Amino acid sequence: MDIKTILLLVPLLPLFGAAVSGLLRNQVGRAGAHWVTILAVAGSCLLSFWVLYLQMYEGLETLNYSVYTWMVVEGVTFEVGFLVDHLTSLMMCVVTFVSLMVHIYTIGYMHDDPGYQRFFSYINLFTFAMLMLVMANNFMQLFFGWEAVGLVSYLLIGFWFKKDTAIFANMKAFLVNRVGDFGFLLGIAAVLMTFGSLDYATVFTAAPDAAGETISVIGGMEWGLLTFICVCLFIGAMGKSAQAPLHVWLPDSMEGPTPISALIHAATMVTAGIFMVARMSPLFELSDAALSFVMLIGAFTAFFMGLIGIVQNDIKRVVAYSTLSQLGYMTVALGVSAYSAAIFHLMTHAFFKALLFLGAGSVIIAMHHQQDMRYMGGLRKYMPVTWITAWLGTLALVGFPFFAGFYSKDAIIEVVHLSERFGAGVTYWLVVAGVFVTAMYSFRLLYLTFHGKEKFEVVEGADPHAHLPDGQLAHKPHESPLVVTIPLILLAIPSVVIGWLTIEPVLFGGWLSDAIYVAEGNDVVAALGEHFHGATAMAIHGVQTVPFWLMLAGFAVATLVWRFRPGIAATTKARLPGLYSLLDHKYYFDEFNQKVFANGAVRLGQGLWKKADAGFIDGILVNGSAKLVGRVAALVRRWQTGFLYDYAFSMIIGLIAILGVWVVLR
Amino acid sequence: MLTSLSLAHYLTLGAILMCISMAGIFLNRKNVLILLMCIELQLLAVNMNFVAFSRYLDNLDGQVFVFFILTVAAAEAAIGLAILVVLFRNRRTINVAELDDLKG
Amino acid sequence: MLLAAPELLVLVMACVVLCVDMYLREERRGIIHMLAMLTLVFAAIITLRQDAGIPSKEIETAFNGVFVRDYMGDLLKLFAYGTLALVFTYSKYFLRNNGLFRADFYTLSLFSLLGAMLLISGNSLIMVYLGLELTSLASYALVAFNRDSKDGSEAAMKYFVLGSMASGLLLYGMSMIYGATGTLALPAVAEALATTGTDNLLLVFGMVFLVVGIAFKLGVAPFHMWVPDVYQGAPLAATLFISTVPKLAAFAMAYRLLVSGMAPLHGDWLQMLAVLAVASIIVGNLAAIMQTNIRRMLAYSTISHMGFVLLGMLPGTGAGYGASLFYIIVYALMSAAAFGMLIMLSGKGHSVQDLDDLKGLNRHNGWLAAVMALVVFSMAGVPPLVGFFAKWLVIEAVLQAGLAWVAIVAVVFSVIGAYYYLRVVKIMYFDDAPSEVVHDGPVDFSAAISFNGLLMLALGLFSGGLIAVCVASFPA
Amino acid sequence: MMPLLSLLIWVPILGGVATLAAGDSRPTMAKWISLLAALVTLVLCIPLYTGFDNTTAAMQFEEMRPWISAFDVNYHLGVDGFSVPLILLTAFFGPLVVIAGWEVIKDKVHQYMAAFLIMEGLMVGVFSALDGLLFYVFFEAMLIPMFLVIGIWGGPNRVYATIKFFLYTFLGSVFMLVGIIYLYLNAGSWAITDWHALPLTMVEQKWIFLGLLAAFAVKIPMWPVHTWLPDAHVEAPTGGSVILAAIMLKIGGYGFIRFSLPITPDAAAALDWLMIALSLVAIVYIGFVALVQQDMKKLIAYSSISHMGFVTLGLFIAFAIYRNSGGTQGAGLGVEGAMVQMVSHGFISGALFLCVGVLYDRVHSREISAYGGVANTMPWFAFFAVLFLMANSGLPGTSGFVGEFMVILASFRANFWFAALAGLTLILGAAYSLWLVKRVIFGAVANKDVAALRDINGREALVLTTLAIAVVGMGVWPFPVVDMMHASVDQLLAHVIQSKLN
Amino acid sequence: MIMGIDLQVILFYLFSAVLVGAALAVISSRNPVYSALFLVLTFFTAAALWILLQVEFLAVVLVVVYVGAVMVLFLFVVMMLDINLVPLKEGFVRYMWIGIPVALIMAFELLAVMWAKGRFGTDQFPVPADRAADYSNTRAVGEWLYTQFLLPFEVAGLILLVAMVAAIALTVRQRKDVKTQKPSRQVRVKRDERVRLVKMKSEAPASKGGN
Repeated sequence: MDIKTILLLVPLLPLFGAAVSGLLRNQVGRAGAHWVTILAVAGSCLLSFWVLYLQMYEGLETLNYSVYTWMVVEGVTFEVGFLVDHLTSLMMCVVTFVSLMVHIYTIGYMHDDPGYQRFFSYINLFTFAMLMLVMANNFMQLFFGWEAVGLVSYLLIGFWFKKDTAIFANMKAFLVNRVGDFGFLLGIAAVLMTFGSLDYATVFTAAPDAAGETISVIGGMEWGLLTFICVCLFIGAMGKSAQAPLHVWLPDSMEGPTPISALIHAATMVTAGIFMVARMSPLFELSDAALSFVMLIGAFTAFFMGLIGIVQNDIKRVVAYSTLSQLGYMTVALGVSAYSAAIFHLMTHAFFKALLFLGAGSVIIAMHHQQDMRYMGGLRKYMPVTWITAWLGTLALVGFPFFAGFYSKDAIIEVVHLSERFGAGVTYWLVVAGVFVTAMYSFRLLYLTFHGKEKFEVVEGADPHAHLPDGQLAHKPHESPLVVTIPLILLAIPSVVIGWLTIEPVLFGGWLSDAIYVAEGNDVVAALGEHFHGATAMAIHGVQTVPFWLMLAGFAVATLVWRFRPGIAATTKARLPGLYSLLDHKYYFDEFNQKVFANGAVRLGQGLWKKADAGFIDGILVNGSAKLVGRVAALVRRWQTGFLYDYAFSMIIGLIAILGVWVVLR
Repeated sequence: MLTSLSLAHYLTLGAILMCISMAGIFLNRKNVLILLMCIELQLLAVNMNFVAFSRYLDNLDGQVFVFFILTVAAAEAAIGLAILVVLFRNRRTINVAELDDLKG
Repeated sequence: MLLAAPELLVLVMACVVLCVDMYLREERRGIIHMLAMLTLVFAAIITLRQDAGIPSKEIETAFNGVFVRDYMGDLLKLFAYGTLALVFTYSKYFLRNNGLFRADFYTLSLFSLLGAMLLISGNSLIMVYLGLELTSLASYALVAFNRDSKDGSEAAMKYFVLGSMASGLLLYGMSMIYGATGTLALPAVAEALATTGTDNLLLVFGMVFLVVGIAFKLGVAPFHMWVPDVYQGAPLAATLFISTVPKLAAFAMAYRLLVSGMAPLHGDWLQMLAVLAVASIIVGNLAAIMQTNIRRMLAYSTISHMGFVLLGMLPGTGAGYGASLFYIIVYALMSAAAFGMLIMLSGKGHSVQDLDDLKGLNRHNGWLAAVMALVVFSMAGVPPLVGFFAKWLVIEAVLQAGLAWVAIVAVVFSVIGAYYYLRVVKIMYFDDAPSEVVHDGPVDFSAAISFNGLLMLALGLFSGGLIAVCVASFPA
Repeated sequence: MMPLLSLLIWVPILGGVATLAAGDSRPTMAKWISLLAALVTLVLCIPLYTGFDNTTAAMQFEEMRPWISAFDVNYHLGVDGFSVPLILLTAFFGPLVVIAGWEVIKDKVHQYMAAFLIMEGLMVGVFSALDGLLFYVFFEAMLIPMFLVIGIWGGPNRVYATIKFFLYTFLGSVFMLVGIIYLYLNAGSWAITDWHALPLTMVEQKWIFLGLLAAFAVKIPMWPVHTWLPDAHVEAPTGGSVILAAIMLKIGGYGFIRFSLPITPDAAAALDWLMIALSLVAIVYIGFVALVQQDMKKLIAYSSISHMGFVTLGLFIAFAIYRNSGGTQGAGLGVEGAMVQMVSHGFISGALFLCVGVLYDRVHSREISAYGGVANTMPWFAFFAVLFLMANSGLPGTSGFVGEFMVILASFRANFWFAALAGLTLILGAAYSLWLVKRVIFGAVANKDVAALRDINGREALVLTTLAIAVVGMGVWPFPVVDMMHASVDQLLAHVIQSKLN
Repeated sequence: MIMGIDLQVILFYLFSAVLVGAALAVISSRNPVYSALFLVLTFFTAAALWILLQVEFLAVVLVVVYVGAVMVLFLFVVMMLDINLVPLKEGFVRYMWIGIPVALIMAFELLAVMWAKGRFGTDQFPVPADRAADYSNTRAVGEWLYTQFLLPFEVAGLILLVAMVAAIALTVRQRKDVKTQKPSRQVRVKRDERVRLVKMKSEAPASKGGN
């Protein structure tokens, strides 16, 4: 097959699957739906790996071509096209592989759901959208994919559309993302204005020439044009990759089915922002200010969002905050120009976070959709596969040496350490502290879920479909079916080994150098590479570093508090009520947004509508003038008294007036 | 002014008659008949003008016009009185102030 | 002599109708109608024959110059016959229904038509006056024609008193013109004006009275007060008549007196007419809004229409007069259709008065509603109906005269005016009828009203011809 | 050669007359006649599209016959890149409206169908008239059928709404009449192209511009003369809303392109701040107003106003861009964006009103609060509704994105803040659209009305599918639409930056 | 000449005074009969003034037509209508405060034109010479009337005809409540209109009761 055909098939297969399972859902049935979609994604996945293989071993050059011309205006061509370099194919593989796992898992997870076909259709559609995003060779298509994944995310969070919380969460997610997209779109507009093209290649080539240009945004304040563009673009990334303060949608998005949380809100979509910044590295590299901004936002997110994870009780929310925190790490990496480190972490994170989510989902199935960890505990013996894979995922997440997460996270911490960018010092401490926090909430999750006493009771003979009070189950928990566990196992393998396997090529081998540009003085990864002596050596060296000990400390604290001395947690909570409620309320972001933005907008709308529109324009100007006309008309009408003498009088007055004006006054 | 009669004398007379007839029309609040008389007065005023002009211009057109006006005035009177009769038959009154069914 | 052949025919036939009636039994009155219609047909034929070379710009005079035949006159006469034919067709039904089917109506109408024709052809102050009186006297009688109607007699009285007063004022003005120029012939007046100069105060003084007389005849504010009362009080047939033929004649009168006679004073009467026109557009439209009586509403709308007619006279160009001529013709046709429709909707012994009498017309008789809607939209000046083209032309004339503010006022008030026209449509189409009412008139009536309504559309879509004729009636 | 444009105008009008002739007693026949007429019109568009040469800005398919020769008025038709897309849009909606009203309208079917057909013909006339007076005639004549449609088949408050609609529009357009008469008196010709070339002083231009603005601003509608639109939409029957939103509003935008910009370029340049400001107010202010609407149709109506803000913005930023950069690069994007936005908004708003109509036909309420959880009982409907609402909020891949995208990109060249304010629609548009989805489509079944809902039938599915294809098709490949107008846009911009003053 | 003043002038002022006084009396007297009589006086004095102007024919016509015909008609109608005269003038006084000033303003406007700049003084319009003794005003008018103004003359006749037709049409009416004999109908009467044969069913014997 022609390479172009292959590349075309990669996104189109899932699109086809989505169309079939969605539009013909009654015709294809449940089985038909999952077969067609899984085959589509599997095909797509295979082809992606084939492309990766071609690049690795057959020397396939970077492909950058147009599929079709979207439109041409004023000589500017807007195209739909593919840019397939190493970065792209890496992303393609990650996306399709995780997606495939999730597809398989879904068969089990959504087994009883009436919206089965719809669900498959959505996730297939998501895969398509995500592929369009990563394969884009221009900003327009990037934006298309960007919004399309947002749309599917919206649909999936609200998949259970009867649940009020779900449809609130999905709207919130979309709107918050739109805030980001707002910035993103302005960035694109600035790009078009500056470079006269939206094509990556053209823009990147021309970027250095635009380095000195400025733009005046607020009355005479001159910004570097590229800084402006980068910040705008990054605002988009903040929305999609859930960076503070636009992170608020991500925890809520856990209202969606767990496979979605795994696929979209952990592994793929949320990394779109990371991917985008990496893709834009030729631009970002030209603006130190923008990069500092990126880095600080990332650091803030990494640490503070992790903290929240410690106090959450919903198993998925803990993982979600963990995701936020990890995304923060990636962003930090971007901010210090370690794009490849970010991508590397993105990749490893995709696997282990998907694993964790799917594991959490497995637990949730076993607990009959109970998500509150306070009613779990001791599940280890009921579901060993889930337990083991969860441990593996957690170890990857906390960065235990040799596990995937270790390589990527440690690399990030190290490059931050090496970086001399403005704010790198603070960032370093935040990300290091983040390691401790990560370990705390991660092990807390494990302990509360799998270890300790069973905090639920099995009520024999209860209706399995009835909604039971918290802490009661109709059946004993049991291990999930194979369609669930197989993806867990398949994801666990890369979670463990992928870092060890790929750190060298991805980070130091220049695998991504065809996609990522790093300016001379900024190349911290290269600096790090000078100390790199192989993956194993790095892992061994890692044991001696601060992060490792902090991780262990976190583990120790978690073990103490949640495994052996549960009282400590309660005491701490009671001792520090302010801190607790701050964390419990997620720093009051939601309340603030609700009060100020949501209610404010509604109130403003009401005001404009009732007061300005209905009151002033309609009431006073429109109906008011109609009334005025009516009043005057009534007066005029009264002039017609019906009396002859008045009529004559009016004629005489008319005569006198005309005479007066045209004869006497002449 | 007192030594000879200028055209202005007659025209003034016509103007005064005109004003009186007009005033009669809108001051009279009671009797429609008076209105008809006022109209006759008005025509007389006009006639006065025409006659005077005719004489002072030495042009017979004016007198002929007056002749026609007199004719028409007679016809008008006939029709006016006929309408008046109809009005009276229908309403049993020729009071102008009660003639206000049609208004607004 | 031959130039006045149509007038002679009408005169003779009016007398014939008068006499024949004496020998007719009640049931055979239809013959009168036929005779009257034939009169109009033959008058039209004669008029057209005189006009063999359309458009003939030739102006011919007769009877020592007191009578003139020109193209505008012939056009107006032709439309006078046409609208009168419509009036007769509609009125027959009304008269029969109300027990008024007498020859007097036809005689008086024909005499009034004769007066209108003489007025149209009047080339001397004396002729203008006599023509005016002939039409008016017959009209007064027509208004009081229903002898048992309180409203009719009241309206007739008001009409008569005010009308006579207006003719008195007109005469006063004529006397001044006569005094200033020493002649009664309009061309001679114009000539004298040209030699004595235009700053002769006496002429302006006389002209004011002429303008007042014209304004009264047209029904222009503030000389409009008779219009609503007469339109409402008169029997529908008379209202129908008054809103057609005399209006055409009044336009001719305005043209003859102001343009043929006093063209050099254009600068003066232009301003007066502008003010009067604006006043009538304002007053007519505003007062019409408040009406619940449809005849009164149409009367006020007439007042505003007459304001628009005056607008066309402002620039003093052939195109402008053509616009006015076109407007007045269109008005006569619209008005005939509107009142014809009211007759159609009036049953035996009941005359439509209230707007609400039209309620739900669309439900009972969609076609009649459609015809009425065409008429009403045309009056509102919505394209593609002919009323729009009339408005367009006069506004163009106003702008040509450089009076942009007048144009703005005119169009704004035409929007306000559109409101009450829309109300008619609203009542016909959007309201539900109280009960089942059957409206249907005789075949000739239905045909005529349909024709009349469709004319609104047809003259709009193919307005080019009539507009060209109207414009060509005047020297550029 | 076939008088194609005349056919496009008169086939539907005569079809409408034929439908009327079918009478009240034969509704089925009336429906079939009207469908036939609408379809024939649609088919007639094929030669229009295929025969249209998009390499030239010259008028094509010209027809010229004297009409009112005494005043040089001609029956002069012709199309360029601005007209053709809109004519196609009009013809596209013809059959849809007929089908949409097929079973819903029970009362006076023949009049309903006839009104729409006549309207269709008149709208094509508006888009193809090259004679000022002819344009005005078509422009105004449209009001009559629309007035009747809203008034006869409308909701409870229809009389107020329709009279408001009529008078508002009428008031605006009479000023335009004064303006165009003035132009005629100066140019001695009614040909719009002659007016384009007519030199005018700044004062004249400003007055004429304002006169034209009065007409087009009301029609499009711009803030603050928009208040007729929500009322008219709420009360109009589904078909009326569809035509009103999909096509009639576009006439305002078209008017700016055909009249205001080329005839009074200097006034437009001098007053562009006003137009831009009003556009931005429309986008933002109206966005907030739309957010709080309780009535679905009102919400969509307000969203239409907001979207039309992009049209005016796209048209008038050209001057700001020219001032900023001395070139027109970017201005074309704005103008074409405005055009695309018009076409796209036609599809989307039409579809949305049809969706509301689908619900209204079942529940007889347009209140948002009367619904909830419609997706439970009407999954297919929910699919379409969400699709169109997403398109309404400018989702890429749908037509709603293209125009907004182009205009925002273009306006950035004029001023960052223009783009930023316009870009707010990304958030606001999504907010009101999605909140609507949340309250109506999603959620548990709210009441027994919703529980009793039946999903769309084949007829409704046909209509909505057609529109969905159009919306997505244009979103995925706007090339053909945009390509049609390049030459015309280039010419317009070249003309517009050329001052008429000297 | 009396006291250096031309007799004509004296007569003019005399008649004018009477004329104006009578005219005022016409509009202000309480009884319409008085008004009519004052109107007669007005016309008489006007005729006298016209004779001063040597317009004899019209002066005579005025008296003949008006005093002889029109005013008689007026008086006839006044008598016929039998109007209640009691509340007649109250409105007059009430509206004087506005009416009189308006009338005066109008008079001012008219007179301003009449008198300004000696426009109608003897300089502009010299007093015409007296007519020759054999000059017949009647003849002159008659000749003019039948030549130059033939058409208007005819039309004037027509107007009188219309007035007649109209007056008759408005006032003559057949009263419905008055029974009159119509011989033509009496002669043409048919039997059927007078006699009606009634067919009756023969009375059946008493019913047998309901079955």
